[in-house]
Amino acid sequence: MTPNYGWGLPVQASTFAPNIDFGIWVIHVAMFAIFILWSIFFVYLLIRYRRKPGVAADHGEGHPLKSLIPDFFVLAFEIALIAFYAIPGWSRIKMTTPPAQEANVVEMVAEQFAWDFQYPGADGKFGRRDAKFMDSANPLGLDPQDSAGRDDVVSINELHVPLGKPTVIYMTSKDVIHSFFIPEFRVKQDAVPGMRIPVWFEPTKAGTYELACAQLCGVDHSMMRGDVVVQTPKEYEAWLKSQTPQNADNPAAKPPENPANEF
Amino acid sequence: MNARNHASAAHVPHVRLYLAIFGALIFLTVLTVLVSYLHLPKAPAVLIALAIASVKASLVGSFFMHLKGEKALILAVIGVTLFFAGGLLLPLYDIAGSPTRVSQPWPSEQADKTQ
Amino acid sequence: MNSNAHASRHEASFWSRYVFSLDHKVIGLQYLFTSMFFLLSGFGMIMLLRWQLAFPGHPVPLVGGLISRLLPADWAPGGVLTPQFYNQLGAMHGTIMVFLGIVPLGVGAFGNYILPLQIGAPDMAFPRLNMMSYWLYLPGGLLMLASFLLPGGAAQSGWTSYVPLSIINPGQTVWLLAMVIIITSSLLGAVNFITTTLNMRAPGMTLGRMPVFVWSELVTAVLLLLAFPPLEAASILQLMDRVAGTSFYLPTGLVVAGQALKASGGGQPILWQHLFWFLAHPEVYVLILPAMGVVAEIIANGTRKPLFGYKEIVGSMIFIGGMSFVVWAHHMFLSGMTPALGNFFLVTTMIISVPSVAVLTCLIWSLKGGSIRFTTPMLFALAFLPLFGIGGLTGLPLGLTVTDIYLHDTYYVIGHFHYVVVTGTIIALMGGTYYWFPKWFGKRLNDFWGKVHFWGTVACMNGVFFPMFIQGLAGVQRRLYDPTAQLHNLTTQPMNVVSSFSAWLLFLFQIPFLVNIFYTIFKGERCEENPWEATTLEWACASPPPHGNFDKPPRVHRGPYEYSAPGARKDWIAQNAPEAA
Amino acid sequence: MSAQAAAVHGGGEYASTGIPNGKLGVWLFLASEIMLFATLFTTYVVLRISAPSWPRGWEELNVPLGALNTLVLITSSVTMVLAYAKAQARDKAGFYRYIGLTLALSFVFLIIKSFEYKAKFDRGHFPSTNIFFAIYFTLTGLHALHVIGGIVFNSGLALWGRRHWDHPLFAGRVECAGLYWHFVDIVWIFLFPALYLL
Repeated sequence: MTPNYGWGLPVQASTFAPNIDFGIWVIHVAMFAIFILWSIFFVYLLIRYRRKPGVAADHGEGHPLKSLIPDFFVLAFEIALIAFYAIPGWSRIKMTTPPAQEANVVEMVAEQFAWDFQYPGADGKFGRRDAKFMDSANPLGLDPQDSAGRDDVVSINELHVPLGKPTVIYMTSKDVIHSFFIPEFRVKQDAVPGMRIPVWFEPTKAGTYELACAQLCGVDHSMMRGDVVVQTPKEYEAWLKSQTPQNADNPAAKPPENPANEF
Repeated sequence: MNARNHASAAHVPHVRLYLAIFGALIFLTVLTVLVSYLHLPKAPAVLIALAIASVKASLVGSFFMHLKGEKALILAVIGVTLFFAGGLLLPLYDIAGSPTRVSQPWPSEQADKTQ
Repeated sequence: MNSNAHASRHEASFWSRYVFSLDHKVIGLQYLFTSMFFLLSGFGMIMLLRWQLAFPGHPVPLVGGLISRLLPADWAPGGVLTPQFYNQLGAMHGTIMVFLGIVPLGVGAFGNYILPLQIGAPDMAFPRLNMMSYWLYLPGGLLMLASFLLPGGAAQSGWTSYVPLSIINPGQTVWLLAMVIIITSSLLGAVNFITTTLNMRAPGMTLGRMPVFVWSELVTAVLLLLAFPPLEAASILQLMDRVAGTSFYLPTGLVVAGQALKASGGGQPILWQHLFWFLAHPEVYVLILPAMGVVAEIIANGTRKPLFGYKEIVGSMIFIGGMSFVVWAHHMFLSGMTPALGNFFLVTTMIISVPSVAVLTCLIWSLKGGSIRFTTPMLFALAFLPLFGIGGLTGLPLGLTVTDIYLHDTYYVIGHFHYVVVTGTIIALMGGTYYWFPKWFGKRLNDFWGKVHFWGTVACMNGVFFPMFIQGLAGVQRRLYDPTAQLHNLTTQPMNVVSSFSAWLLFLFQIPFLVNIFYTIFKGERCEENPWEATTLEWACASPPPHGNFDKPPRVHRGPYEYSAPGARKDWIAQNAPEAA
Repeated sequence: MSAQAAAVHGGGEYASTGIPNGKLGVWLFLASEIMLFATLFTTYVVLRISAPSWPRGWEELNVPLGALNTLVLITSSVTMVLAYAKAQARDKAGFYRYIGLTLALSFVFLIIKSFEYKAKFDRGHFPSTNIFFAIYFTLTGLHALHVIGGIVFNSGLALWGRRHWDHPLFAGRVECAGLYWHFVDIVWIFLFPALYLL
């Protein structure tokens, strides 16, 4: 059992994890408070107004609006939550994506029961992908002729991410809807076929975290997991270099005889 | 309403009204088809076609379905339904024009296809 | 009187009296027993599924051998559930419980039987339509159950059947056909309910004097009427995708299991989610509104006191009905929908949470100044208040966009909606069964076994669903065949064992309830016609009422809950009791 | 049933809205039909806007045939309302003339529709060809099903009317049949320009 997961929320390992946890914590405190207060009042009413011989119930002409005051407090709490927490948080996390220059951009294709990642490699450009090149050796369908793609690194079920800068992943899916979910980063976003949806996070702690699928995607939905390895920039560069396919080290020098790239 | 002679007296103007509406509907149908032969660009074509169709629909509704002078409850039922049918258009905003999401499966294709 | 002549013609044959009956009471009972059967079958499925969750990969004890022989070889070899059978159980559990269990119970059984009586009507406005809606519901339900026998098995992409998974997976075509039939049945029922409530109220029964249960059924019928057709259209489109090769929901360039899917492409998967949730959110209010109506009736009777804030409760129900059409996309915050729409649906979701809280507040305030009798139905109604409170409160973090990022599609969601539906609607409808049993069969259910059933059910329900919140906070996703396959689920795996044992215990606690029902029907001794001394009209006629209900339409003189009127001889005055001299 | 008959006539002793049950029931059913077709139109609009390219209506479909069909349906709407007028005026011969015309025109509509479908099938255009034809066949197919439903309801009513001409509810039922038929006509009034002319 890795130390990341206790009984409550998992360890916080991304920049907006504390922000989300704060919201969950505040709401749960409010929920317990509301529930406890109402329960005490509820039990008091049951005991105080239980059936006593000879005591009739009163016809009760109370004016209801006065007694809805607790509801207005709950409403005020909700409005405050929306205005000061939800809308700013949502716009920061989901509605804005860090610009590509200062972020580590990765392409991801989810498929039935695996996550395929494509890193731009040294030239910083992604190789073209097309459905007709897809086969078991080339799950992403990288186009062998495209020079930009020759140095691209491909990793299956393993996402390497450098520390210190946000990572933006453009997600799509080959077949059905999957959901990109990393509990420790508090990140979740559906990868929908036919759409290219960005999701971003900025890790704060090096280590290995779990990537899971949160949307029913078929028979092996629960087996579809991966590892997110957060490394220092140096280690990340070293890993990238070790993964770069051999024929790409001098792309201009000689055109490859057999286009199939092995990795 | 059911006595025979009384009915025929009240009956004739109805028929004339219905035939007048019939003429208007034919005219509007011919009109909308002619407009389509102009091969207008999409935006004006949609507006005109929608306007003509709405006029035809309101003619059929108010005279043939006797909605003119109908009880308030029936009009309320229709109003509430159209309001909620309008709610169905919300997905339109989502799917048709959303900035953060590009509906191209592959990055490279995105370049050549103007979205 | 003409209704007697009508009644005698009716006694003619067994078929027209019991099977193809036009009497809303017989149809109500048909709905009652059929929906009870479906609820038990859906519950039985979850008994199997919970074993796989608690002890993944181990063969199911007791029934394991039976299953592996009964079912096709590849579903449960040696009693161990396979993923596709697990997905079938999960998808069918959701579908059966929502569309075949609770809606027919709350609307079909209780609504059909009690509503005409409570407004003093002789029968439904369209008896033949009423019969037709039952006889569409039964085949639709049996078709849904029969889909297990298909070669590919039943539907296995969740009760929400998200595309493109539901178009690739087997078993969905029959699910869609059964859904279209069930939806048509509910539509006919809704037309019947609204027309009866508006056009056939007893003289003097103005809208302001209708019991809260009638209001809840009216709002539910409007929701059924207007929200179901979009799902019918969406199901027809999905049926075309599966059968006719169209691709409304299939985008271009799908590659499934290595081969490019031959579909013309151009579809939108998110479109299905919008259309499905456009129905499914009003649907969940269809699940809870009748329960609120039943609880309001029982509390008014049990506290011997008019309801607190009748106008507020009814107003809140109407407001919930109206708002429920514009909140659906809080299920889709993370589904690839434009994040900007997330803010809109966040605000509408928070607005709709207010009337639900208002109804609960008014029901709790109704206890103040009452003389509370802790009868069995009253126990269920009282338990509904805090438990539905938990269900409502846990909706807050899910409705809020930011916290939903983490909690979406986890066990927290499953805990939330089960607290609303199971410890909310089912507990309320169980209380309604105890409350109206004397009206249906003229005999009261055994009180001791009622209390045993109550305490056992409430305890076990909490045992099953509270651990789900703990799992949800740890990030355990829903619909996992084998939770232990992922590291972040291991810490809270014992919670699955707790839930599973509570679920099996809950199943055992339903046995006294069922025995109590069938024993009392056949062997129970008759009780007086108005055992709870209730004021509403359904108690103003015989139990069980004859065909045509009232000899002549009862004349209503006062509001539905005239209890403990100052200066009155008895502590209750029936709605149709003549004006005091 | 007689107790309901009293209720049907808007009240009797019952506190009701004054609208006969049948009419209120049909309008509620039409409300659900409005939601059904509104969903189909929304699907059409959403798919068309988000599609990279979409053929203009006249490039693929036969506009004159569609226009003819529209005129046929409008005429059947007129004959239906005249049939209702005749039913109210207790003129049995007149009623059967117009209800017969309405049924005939409905068949003409279906025949023209089948020609259109056959022409498309011959040219190899099926619902699975592309998203445009998927929408075309689904929307017009569902509308045709509703036309068939109307034919069944109207002919059943006509047969029932032969023996129950004096039944108090007969005129009300003709009105309800008329309301449904006019609704089917209104759906086509929107469907024709949406598919053929845009």
